[in-house]
Amino acid sequence: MTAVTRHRLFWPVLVLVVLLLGNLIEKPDFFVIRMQDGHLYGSLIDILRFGAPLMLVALGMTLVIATGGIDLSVGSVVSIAGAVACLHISRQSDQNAVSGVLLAVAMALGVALLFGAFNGVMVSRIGIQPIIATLILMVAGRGVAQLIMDGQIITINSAPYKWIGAGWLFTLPAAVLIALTMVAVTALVMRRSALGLLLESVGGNAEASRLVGIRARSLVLLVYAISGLCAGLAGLMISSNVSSADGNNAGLLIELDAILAVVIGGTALTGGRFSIGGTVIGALVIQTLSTTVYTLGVPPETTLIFKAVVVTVVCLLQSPAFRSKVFGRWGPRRTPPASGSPSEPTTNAKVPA
Amino acid sequence: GDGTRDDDGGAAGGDDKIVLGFAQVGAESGWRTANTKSIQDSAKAEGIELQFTDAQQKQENQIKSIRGFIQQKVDVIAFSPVVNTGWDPVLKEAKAAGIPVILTDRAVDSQDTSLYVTFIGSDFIVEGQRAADWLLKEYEGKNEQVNIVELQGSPGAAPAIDRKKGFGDAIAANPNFKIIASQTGEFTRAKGKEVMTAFLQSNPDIDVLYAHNDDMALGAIQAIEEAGKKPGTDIKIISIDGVKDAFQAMVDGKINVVVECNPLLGPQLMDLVKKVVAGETVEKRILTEEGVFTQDQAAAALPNRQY
Amino acid sequence: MPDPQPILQMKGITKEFPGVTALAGVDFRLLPGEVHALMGENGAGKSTLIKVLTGVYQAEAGEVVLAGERVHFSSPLKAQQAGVSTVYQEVNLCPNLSVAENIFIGREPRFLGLVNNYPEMRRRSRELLARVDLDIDVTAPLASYSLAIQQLVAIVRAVAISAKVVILDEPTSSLDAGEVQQLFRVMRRLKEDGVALLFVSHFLEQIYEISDRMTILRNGRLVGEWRTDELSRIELVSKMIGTELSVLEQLEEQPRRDLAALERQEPFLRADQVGKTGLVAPFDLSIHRGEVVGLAGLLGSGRTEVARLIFGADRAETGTITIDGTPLSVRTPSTAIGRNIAFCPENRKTEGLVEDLTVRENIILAMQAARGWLRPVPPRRRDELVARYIEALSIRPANPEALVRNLSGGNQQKVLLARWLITQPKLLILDEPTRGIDVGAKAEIQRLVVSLAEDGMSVLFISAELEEVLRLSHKVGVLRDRRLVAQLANDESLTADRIMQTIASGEDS
Amino acid sequence: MTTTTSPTGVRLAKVFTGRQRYVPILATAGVLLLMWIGGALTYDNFADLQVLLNVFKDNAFLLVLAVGMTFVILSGGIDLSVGSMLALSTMLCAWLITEEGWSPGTVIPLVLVVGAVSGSAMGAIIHFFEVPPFIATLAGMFLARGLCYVISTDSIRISHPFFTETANTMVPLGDYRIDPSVVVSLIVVAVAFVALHYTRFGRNVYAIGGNEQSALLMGLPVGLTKVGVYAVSGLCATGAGVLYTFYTGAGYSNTGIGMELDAIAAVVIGGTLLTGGSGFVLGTVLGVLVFGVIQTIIQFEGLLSWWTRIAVGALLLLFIVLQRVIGARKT
Ligand SMILES: Nc1ncnc2c1ncn2[C@@H]1O[C@H](COP(=O)(O)OP(=O)(O)OP(=O)(O)O)[C@@H](O)[C@H]1O
Ligand SMILES: Nc1ncnc2c1ncn2[C@@H]1O[C@H](COP(=O)(O)OP(=O)(O)OP(=O)(O)O)[C@@H](O)[C@H]1O
Ligand SMILES: [Mg+2]
Ligand SMILES: [Mg+2]
Repeated sequence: MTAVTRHRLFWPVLVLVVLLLGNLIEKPDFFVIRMQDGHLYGSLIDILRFGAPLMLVALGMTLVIATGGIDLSVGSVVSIAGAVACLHISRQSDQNAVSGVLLAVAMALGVALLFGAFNGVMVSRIGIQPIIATLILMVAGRGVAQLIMDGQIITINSAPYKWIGAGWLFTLPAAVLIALTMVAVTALVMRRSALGLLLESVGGNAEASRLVGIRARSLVLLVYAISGLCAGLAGLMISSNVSSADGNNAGLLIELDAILAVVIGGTALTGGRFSIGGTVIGALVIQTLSTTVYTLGVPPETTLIFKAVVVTVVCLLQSPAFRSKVFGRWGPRRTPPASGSPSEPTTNAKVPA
Repeated sequence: GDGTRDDDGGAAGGDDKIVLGFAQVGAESGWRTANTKSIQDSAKAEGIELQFTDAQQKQENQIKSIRGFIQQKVDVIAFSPVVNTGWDPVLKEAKAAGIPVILTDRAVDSQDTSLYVTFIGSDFIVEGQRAADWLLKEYEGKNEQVNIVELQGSPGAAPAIDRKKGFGDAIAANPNFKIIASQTGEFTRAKGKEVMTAFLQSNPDIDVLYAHNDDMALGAIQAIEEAGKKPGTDIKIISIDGVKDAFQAMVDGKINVVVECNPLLGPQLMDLVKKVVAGETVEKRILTEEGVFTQDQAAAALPNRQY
Repeated sequence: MPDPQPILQMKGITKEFPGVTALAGVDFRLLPGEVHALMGENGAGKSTLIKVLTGVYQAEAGEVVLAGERVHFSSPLKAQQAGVSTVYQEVNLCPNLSVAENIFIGREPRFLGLVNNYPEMRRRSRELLARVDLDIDVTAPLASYSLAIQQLVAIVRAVAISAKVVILDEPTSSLDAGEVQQLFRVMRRLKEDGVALLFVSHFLEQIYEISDRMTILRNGRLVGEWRTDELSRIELVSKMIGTELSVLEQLEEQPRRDLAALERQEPFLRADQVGKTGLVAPFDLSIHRGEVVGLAGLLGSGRTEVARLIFGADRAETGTITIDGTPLSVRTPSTAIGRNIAFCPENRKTEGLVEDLTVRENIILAMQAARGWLRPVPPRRRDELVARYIEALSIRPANPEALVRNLSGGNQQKVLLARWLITQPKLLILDEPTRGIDVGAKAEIQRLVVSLAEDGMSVLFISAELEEVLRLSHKVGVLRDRRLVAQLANDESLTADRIMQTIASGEDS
Repeated sequence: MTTTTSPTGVRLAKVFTGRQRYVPILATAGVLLLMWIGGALTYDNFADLQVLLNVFKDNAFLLVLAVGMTFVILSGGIDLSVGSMLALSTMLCAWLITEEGWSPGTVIPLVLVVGAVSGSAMGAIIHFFEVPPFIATLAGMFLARGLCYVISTDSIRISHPFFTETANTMVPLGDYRIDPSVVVSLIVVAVAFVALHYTRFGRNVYAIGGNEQSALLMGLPVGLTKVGVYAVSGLCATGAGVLYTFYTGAGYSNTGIGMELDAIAAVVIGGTLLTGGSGFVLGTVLGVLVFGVIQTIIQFEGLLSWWTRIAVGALLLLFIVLQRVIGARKT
């Protein structure tokens, strides 16, 4: 039993389960998944489907955070990617042509990658604090998206493009499959190659990493580029899901949700250790939270309070200090493992720059 | 951005060209962009020099802009308030500087109506009422329960508050009409679709969808289709604004009725500006010309839609 | 003569960490006006005992009696207020604050609640530092000074408080002989004032010089308490280690090796006029295959800088470095590593370890970085290597999954060594590798250096302990005032005294 | 023993380290000046002192917000709740005064207390339960905004004479006039400066930001200081809210969305390191001015919609890169 509760993902998973069960009380057939037109259909599937873009963005964010950075520009990249793709498709005579759609997707992802790389250069080469470096694109990026579309919402009518966000494959939503594939590939690359270890090292102690010969700059660049790419893919999904691109609203505030997902998943914002599985759980918790709001009919005015309470509860439960201080009375007093060793300074010596 | 960088000192000066300072809310929607375009185009057409600023949906930016206009001594200031309160101090400054102010699109809530010369724009409450009127007419004589779901705009936004109120008050008298779920779709297609999907999962029996704007309705339509129902038939859809896509959806039979909210008030505004500069008295409240469009009118109106 | 009433007494202290019992029912007492040495191998529980005493950790069982009263400190602040002043094992000061502020923070002179007298603080800091013979700019941020200076500042901070009990956890590990004498002078003065001192060190000479009594811990258990003059070194070591091993004998004389034979070959590495303004004046240095070059000098003399410039940790402004006859063009750590150079930095906490990673990950890191992320070390090979070096260096706990953060100081140092040894470098730069390492392990490391050199590895060896440098090196470079003033062959004529003279005069006499 | 250091070494170190601390702030000031000169050469009226005064006036609340944020960031934390706290403050003021008929004399202190208390609550959660600041204050951000909506989604006008009159009061300054809010914000800066540099609390903030564990082991009151830092931030946020209420004479629940990012950016641009322990409150003033000047340039340029955003981003980029280039020269 203790082995289970000790697992770093135990608490987020628990909260996810509790949230889902909460829905069940309000709506007894919440867990029912039925077949409809050859697609699986049900609330759980919806959570996965609408959570897919967040999962992707949070995936990229996890890697960035692992290196001790943060990427605020993901929301803007989401909107730009959608804008680029939809603009290209809308200009085609046959919007259903697969080649045109593929080109549009490639262009959008290329642009997203470029924007990510720009962030990476700002952080790793010019040495600007990540929050500010990415704030620039966060502000300007949405302007660029609107510029691309001349401030209008572009509506397209392209079946192949629509597949990305609203299509189905093997009875499952394509978006979910794409997101899970990305997650699986990334997780595999991180753990099978040494990339994960090197990122954790850079995030854990940048100077020590330099002295063991890790070329942190290119790693950091890579990570921001991946984050851009993930955000771009999420942007395609979001715009494809509604067959239109909205420069102003697509991906608005998704950066906060993504960061939240990463932290709920147990990755510390200070960098170092990261958990991709945790991030997936975190993204699902957040999406389930929205769904719960709809299911329970929480009025829009109190939605945020509801959200605040849930977030606080998750994070408190996750905190060993909280558990030992509040529940400690009932068990033998033990030193919390994660809070351990206050003697060891967690940060490196920081010299005023 | 031209117009501001002129070299003849105080932009307005003795120059005979009228200078209009316009502080726009932002570029948050296609509707708003159409509004901006209309104002720019008609200013150019009328030979009025337009100084335009974009507040990015922030009241403080808009106040800064207005203060800047006062500083630059423009002839007339016009703006679409982000929110209806909080303008007294800066409008007093404008009044003290002798610059007339025209409100567009949204009203301000001030005891001192002398702070602005006129307000031109739609009445969001009336829009909500019109939406309800259509619904009441549609179900006239039938005595069955009508389950309505509502997609609200962003919390705190004036159109969301007023459209909800106008609609809600108008159907309140008839107990057959019941709003079974109401949630914010934040005025966007993506959220509209997401919320509608959840509504469809938890409410098997939806008769009517009332969306505070077209974008949410357009998103919701896709959710309804994915759930295997027919929008416009299985679920009747009422929407507000009247963007081109919504008219297209009406033509396709997916939206039943659109209450127009007209962003193209540029020509009317320029007219007013000229009158105000000329010293003519204008009415305190000018409504924009707006209609209610149903499916049978949609096909005819579609080619003329400009936004 | 009966012992006086102890000022501090700890009874039955038990402290558990997940998976480790760091202390099991340990008793300890400290008498007023004595210097009490706390002895034990790496990981014996010395630092943990100190942390339990001062409220950093809360013990599972046991009690603390201070001046006749039962006390329980919930934080170091409380301990400090009760008159227990501590220098913890790692330098625990704020790198961003100035030296003066580090000494005074928390007890700045105040007027009307405002901290106003900065000049006074600076003046008093300078006075206090002068007591340990340190004359530095007290307004500069602490981070701009070497670890040794930081250590001295920490000591000054601790002794500046008028305390009943002063605890010094390995304060001398980064100090050279001179500083140690300064510190001892300060300690003796405190002792005369009736202050009780608790002192931890792995240097037996220091223990015998300064301490009155000692308590020995082994594996978190109390071995016993002795008067220092009643316990011989051999007995002490065997009590610490738990067997009758004669480690001390192994520590004795290593055979001097033939320098001439080595130097007949081309040097493995040659530095020509390498230097950087403000760090070290341009120097020439050559290191041959199988040669151990020691660097000697006072604290701040520039030994670390020489090492860093060679490794590329700092970018040199002048000069060239040639390895195996080909010059190194770009000098960054990764290019140096690419040419089989390895560098164990002196400050393991900030420059060496990634504390959130496990022992295994820390050990494999350098090898992995050299291979690039696309070619991970195969798990089998990795586990085998890690296990081999945990065993070879006797890292405790011998669990590759343990977080490095939770290792004792000495074991952390061993992890750092293991990291570089598995890369099988041709030149190994060791900056204070034996800092904080117990006698047994120190002998192990010294033996390791000798055998590595015999196998053809070159070693650049920096240590504050002159004896150690002398024992291991073929050649000793002497630094003074950031200048390499002499390179002395380590033959019969070279003695610690001669090196000291060279340091003092700046030339070989 | 011989002395360990050479006199030249000492002198070198002095020049090196002494000035280095001020490099970021000097770089910021320099680039700001450049920008201002650029604006003055490009646009007429730009050089008018009133324009500069307006920058102060229009950003008084942001300045107060950013001062609170400076404390938090110096301690190594972050506070995302300030934008929402500002909105909550305006809503509480407007609601209590207009709808409940309370007097401003009770409402304003009450609102400030609310700010300090909720700040402390977040600080306590952060310190005692070791919840990351980002998350704890994000929850605070949601909660405060949610409370605004619960009070009213509609905006509430304040017609109390105290508010309308204070809003119209001007402090004469030669030929020009400045707002009382500017005076208040500058007083806040001065108090913050003294608190940071001349009180133990302030010094402890720097120490914790430098290394929290060390600060703990040095026997500094880490918990108290951390809670205090968030209390200060909460207090400043509601204080800024009160200023905002004077600025607009109303309360509105959507006020200040995203303002926390402006505040953080202003602090960081002002040379404070996000990792904590290094920075100055005067740098924050410069950071806020940078924001104000960028806004002013945009205003004078009269850009169309999305170009505004692009220009803000571009100017920010220009500024940061210049600041970095100038600042990096020393290191
Ligand atoms: N925070 C912690 N979490 C888990 N284990 C710990 C922690 N701190 C110390 N330990 C373990 O407790 C034991 C005692 O460590 P301690 O630091 O007291 O040793 P030490 O005697 O000071 O050694 P050294 O001479 O190397 O400094 C070690 O096995 C160490 O790994
Ligand atoms: N007198 C001094 N004044 C200012 N800074 C000094 C002085 N002496 C040393 N330092 C600082 O200390 C740092 C360390 O010096 P260095 O590492 O060269 O000494 P070292 O010979 O390696 O000494 P050790 O390793 O014994 O501490 C240098 O980076 C320098 O900034
Ligand atoms: Mg120890
Ligand atoms: Mg050194």
